[in-house]
Amino acid sequence: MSAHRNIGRRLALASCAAALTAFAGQAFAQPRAPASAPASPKAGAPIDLTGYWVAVVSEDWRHRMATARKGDYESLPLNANGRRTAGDWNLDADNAANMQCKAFGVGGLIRQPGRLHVTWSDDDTLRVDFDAGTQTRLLEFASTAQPSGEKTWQGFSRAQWQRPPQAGGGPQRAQIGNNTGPIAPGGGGRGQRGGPELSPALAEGGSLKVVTTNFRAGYLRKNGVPYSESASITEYFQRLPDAANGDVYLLVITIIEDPTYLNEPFYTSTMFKREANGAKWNPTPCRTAPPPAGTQQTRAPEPLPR
Amino acid sequence: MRAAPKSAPSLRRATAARRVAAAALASLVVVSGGVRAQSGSPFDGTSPARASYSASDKDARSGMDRAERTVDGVETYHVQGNVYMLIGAGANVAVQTGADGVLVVDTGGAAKRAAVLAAIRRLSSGPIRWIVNTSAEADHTGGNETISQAGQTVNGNPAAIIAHENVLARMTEANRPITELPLNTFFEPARDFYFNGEAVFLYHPANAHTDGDVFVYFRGSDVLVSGDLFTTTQYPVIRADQGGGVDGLVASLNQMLDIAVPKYLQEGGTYVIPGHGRVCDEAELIDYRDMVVIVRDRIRNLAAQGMTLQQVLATKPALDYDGRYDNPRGPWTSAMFVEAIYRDAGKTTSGKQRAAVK
Amino acid sequence: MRALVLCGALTAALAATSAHAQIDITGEWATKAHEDFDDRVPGDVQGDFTGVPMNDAARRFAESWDVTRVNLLEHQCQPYNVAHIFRGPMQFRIWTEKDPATQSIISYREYLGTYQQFRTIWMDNRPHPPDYVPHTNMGFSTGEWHGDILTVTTTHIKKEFYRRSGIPSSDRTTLVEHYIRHGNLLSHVMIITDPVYLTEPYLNSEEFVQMERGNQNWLYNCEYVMEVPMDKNRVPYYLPGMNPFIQDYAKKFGLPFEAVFGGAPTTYPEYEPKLEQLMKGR
Amino acid sequence: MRMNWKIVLPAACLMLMAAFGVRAHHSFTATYFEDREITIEGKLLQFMFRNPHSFVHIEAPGDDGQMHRWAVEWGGAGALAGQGVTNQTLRAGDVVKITGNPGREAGDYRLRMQYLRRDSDGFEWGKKPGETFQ
Repeated sequence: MSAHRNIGRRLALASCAAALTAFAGQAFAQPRAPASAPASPKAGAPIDLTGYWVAVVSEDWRHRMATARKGDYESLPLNANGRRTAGDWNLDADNAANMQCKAFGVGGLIRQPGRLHVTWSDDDTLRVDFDAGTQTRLLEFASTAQPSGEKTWQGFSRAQWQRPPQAGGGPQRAQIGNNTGPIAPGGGGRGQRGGPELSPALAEGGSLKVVTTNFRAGYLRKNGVPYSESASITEYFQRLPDAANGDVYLLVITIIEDPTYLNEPFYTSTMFKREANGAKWNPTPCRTAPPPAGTQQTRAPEPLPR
Repeated sequence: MRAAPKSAPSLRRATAARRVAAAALASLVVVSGGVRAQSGSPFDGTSPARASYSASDKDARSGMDRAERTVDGVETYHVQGNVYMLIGAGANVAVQTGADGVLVVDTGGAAKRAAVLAAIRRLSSGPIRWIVNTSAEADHTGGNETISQAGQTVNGNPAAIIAHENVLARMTEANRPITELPLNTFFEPARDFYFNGEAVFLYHPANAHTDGDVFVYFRGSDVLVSGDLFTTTQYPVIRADQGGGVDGLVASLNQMLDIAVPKYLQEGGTYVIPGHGRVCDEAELIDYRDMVVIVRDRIRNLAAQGMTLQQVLATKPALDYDGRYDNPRGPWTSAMFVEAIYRDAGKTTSGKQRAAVK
Repeated sequence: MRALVLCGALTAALAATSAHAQIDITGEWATKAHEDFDDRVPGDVQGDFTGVPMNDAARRFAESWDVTRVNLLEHQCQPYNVAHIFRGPMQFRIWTEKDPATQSIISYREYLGTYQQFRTIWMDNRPHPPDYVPHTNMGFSTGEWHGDILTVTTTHIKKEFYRRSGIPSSDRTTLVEHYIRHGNLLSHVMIITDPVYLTEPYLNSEEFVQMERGNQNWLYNCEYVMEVPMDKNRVPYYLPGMNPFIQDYAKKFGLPFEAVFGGAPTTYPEYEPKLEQLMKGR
Repeated sequence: MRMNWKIVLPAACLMLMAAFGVRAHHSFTATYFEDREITIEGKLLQFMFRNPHSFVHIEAPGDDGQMHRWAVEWGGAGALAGQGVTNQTLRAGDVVKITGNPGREAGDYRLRMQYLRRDSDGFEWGKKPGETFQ
């Protein structure tokens, strides 16, 4: 046993050393990589997502700001089962069954009008609070974090930073624009393979990829359009380059694949604008306003494939 | 006159569209073949004029960069074919150059006359033969004397100044010196002549901005010079005291629309040098026409209900265009435009509304 | 064992920092209209103004808008401008123009199948033209990379519409685009400022998927014809307050017209409870 | 990210049809009364097979009993071509019966094509699946 333990320790230390060496190599071999290697996802975050963000509902307004009528499936690539299930939506029944948060689960929450409050709960966990429905999502960077046995509205989210190649040793030549400085003479003037020096802007930023599992079935939209527990939900959080007027925007790209109810991947991208503080932070319980009376006839699916 | 019949423009458009569609394939092959991007390709959404705006800012036609094309604040810009626009001299100045010499449409304000002449000279050392005045406005005719005296007709006189006869009458009333006066006048609806290898048409729309307006069409270069019948900087100036009227103005815009033909999908083709502002094509001309018609009809409708001018102004009848064309500090404001149309409407409405105008 | 766990965590942390994203946006892309489909593809009844930060001038224009104006000879082939065209169903191709001496990118080029439009996005730091040059449907564009995001600024855009329901755009519009690629998905963000018709930036984002088989039927010839017999110079419009169709969208979907026509305030979460109050009893 | 190309590719192709068949500068729904239909019968004067939309002009009586030139708006050339319609499908002089949605603009003699039949050879459009683009 002790021999085994020794072997285990030796293996662990060796692999650790290897990992550290690889990490050091990556961090220092490239002149444009960050000067100091990120010690943790928090310290090495390529973009700052923390702060208060408000949703700007300029798209899908009638489905997001209002509650659309039952049967209004505009834009959704629903299959027959999805349409049938959405057609059975009954808001009163949901409320009676204490299922008010079904429209505030991970598959639909990002589309709710509301604000995000993003903070680091520890070095490996980015916390996203939503005032709409008073929901919290924990985005876990550490592979040691594992989902609990119980499925929740927000599920378990695995996070990973994605960095531009320049930040991690990508091409050092000028093929990607943003050229500054004089043309290198003879194609090798800077010890490169020709081309002007690259702009530091190429090493800016990055994005946060989040894959969520272990969630309860919920609604893509307030009016009972379903997603199932077996759906695959992938998100990319992008902080956009600051606007000329000082506005800072966050784009959240959401890809939901759910063969149970959808016949193709469902794509949305949701815009948020940064706010200076939480003055307008307004937590509200899970609640869906009643739709207008009647049922909406959605036009035939048209070009979207059946 | 040789103006095309009403149906011609749509026929020309159809032909142009077919030409464009046929050429599109070839264009695609070339452009997608990795050939270095050049603006001015038939379908790249840019005009030949825009093609001249390169990184070095060199004008493809004159070879001059922006600094070389600027004299005392007056900038030269190659529009198309033989025609250039001079910007910064008050009203826009159009210059046509070629083997026969130089033709100038409007001469800008007096303050910039020397700069205008210098800018023309940078474009051509040929004799300045003709000057056309699109109206009697001082910012269109202030350089008449300087440019005319610097030029020479074939018989040795200073360059001839052409205008509608009402322009001569107004400039005479204003005691402008004879060396500034357009002594080559005409009274008919249109006149044409051939200069620098292309037909040049002078059209006189009746009672528009004034009663002496002329717009010029260079048929070979395919450039219209509208004078103050069309600008991109303000509402049209309607001078009732000089015989102007909104219906005549609309008619003049429709006449220009009949002549203008887009190259492809309302882009390029015939270019228009406005009295003030940037170079345009038919798309902007029709938006401007639509605006004048819509605002005119709103005001007439309100006047017909017996509203006073103040009541009409209170409804902001041009609200949807004020953000674009109103210049609250003048010289021509939205309120002046509305009043001009209102009083124009008064001419044709009942005595009751005429009383309300007073 | 603790050492193994520690090592696993450290390795995971490194992995988390080492992923590289795509930056090559060239190729052929097709719209996925999973947002605002009815407005973006077939078009719905008149009067969808939702989500647009329109000002009073834009409202007046929309009140006067008669959709049959597009039948006029000079309007019927007017393309969408660059601040609008990405909203429609579209395939478009992106490719690069490179300097043979340095292999650096001089420009990105786009061919947009809808209305057969070409764009050049200059990457060589050239200035935008002076005001007096002609404006075009695609405008004048310059771009720069910020990491994996291509940011494009476009000026000199011809006036057109933000919506076919009659929300006008002006020739003073500035469009800032962000191109973001993840795998076979291209997200395209548009931030539109227009001092003439908008009270604040109008935000749009669209998704495109990479086409495996491209270059299908990408030509668009539009011929000017007298589509509907009418006076050639007639300008269809409605006098203020006389547009019989402006509330059709609000009526069809049971929405209060003042909310549909409300502009920027209706795009923020604070408006949700107000809207619920307005909708009570409808 | 996993992508189901079996679905995405047809989607792209169908979107392409939409681009040329549906997206015009105006919305059909906003231009015509989609909840109303009328039928006219008369001699075909002109068939404009084109973009953004094709048009068929028919000489047929109106409500007033007088003959009028009716403009019937059809699909764009790209969309119709995908349904087997060519610029030779209809010819001037053909007698056709057309059912369509009337325009919202009072005084316009215009329809949006829903169904067309030519008795001389029984040609029909608008009933079979795939022959409508919306």
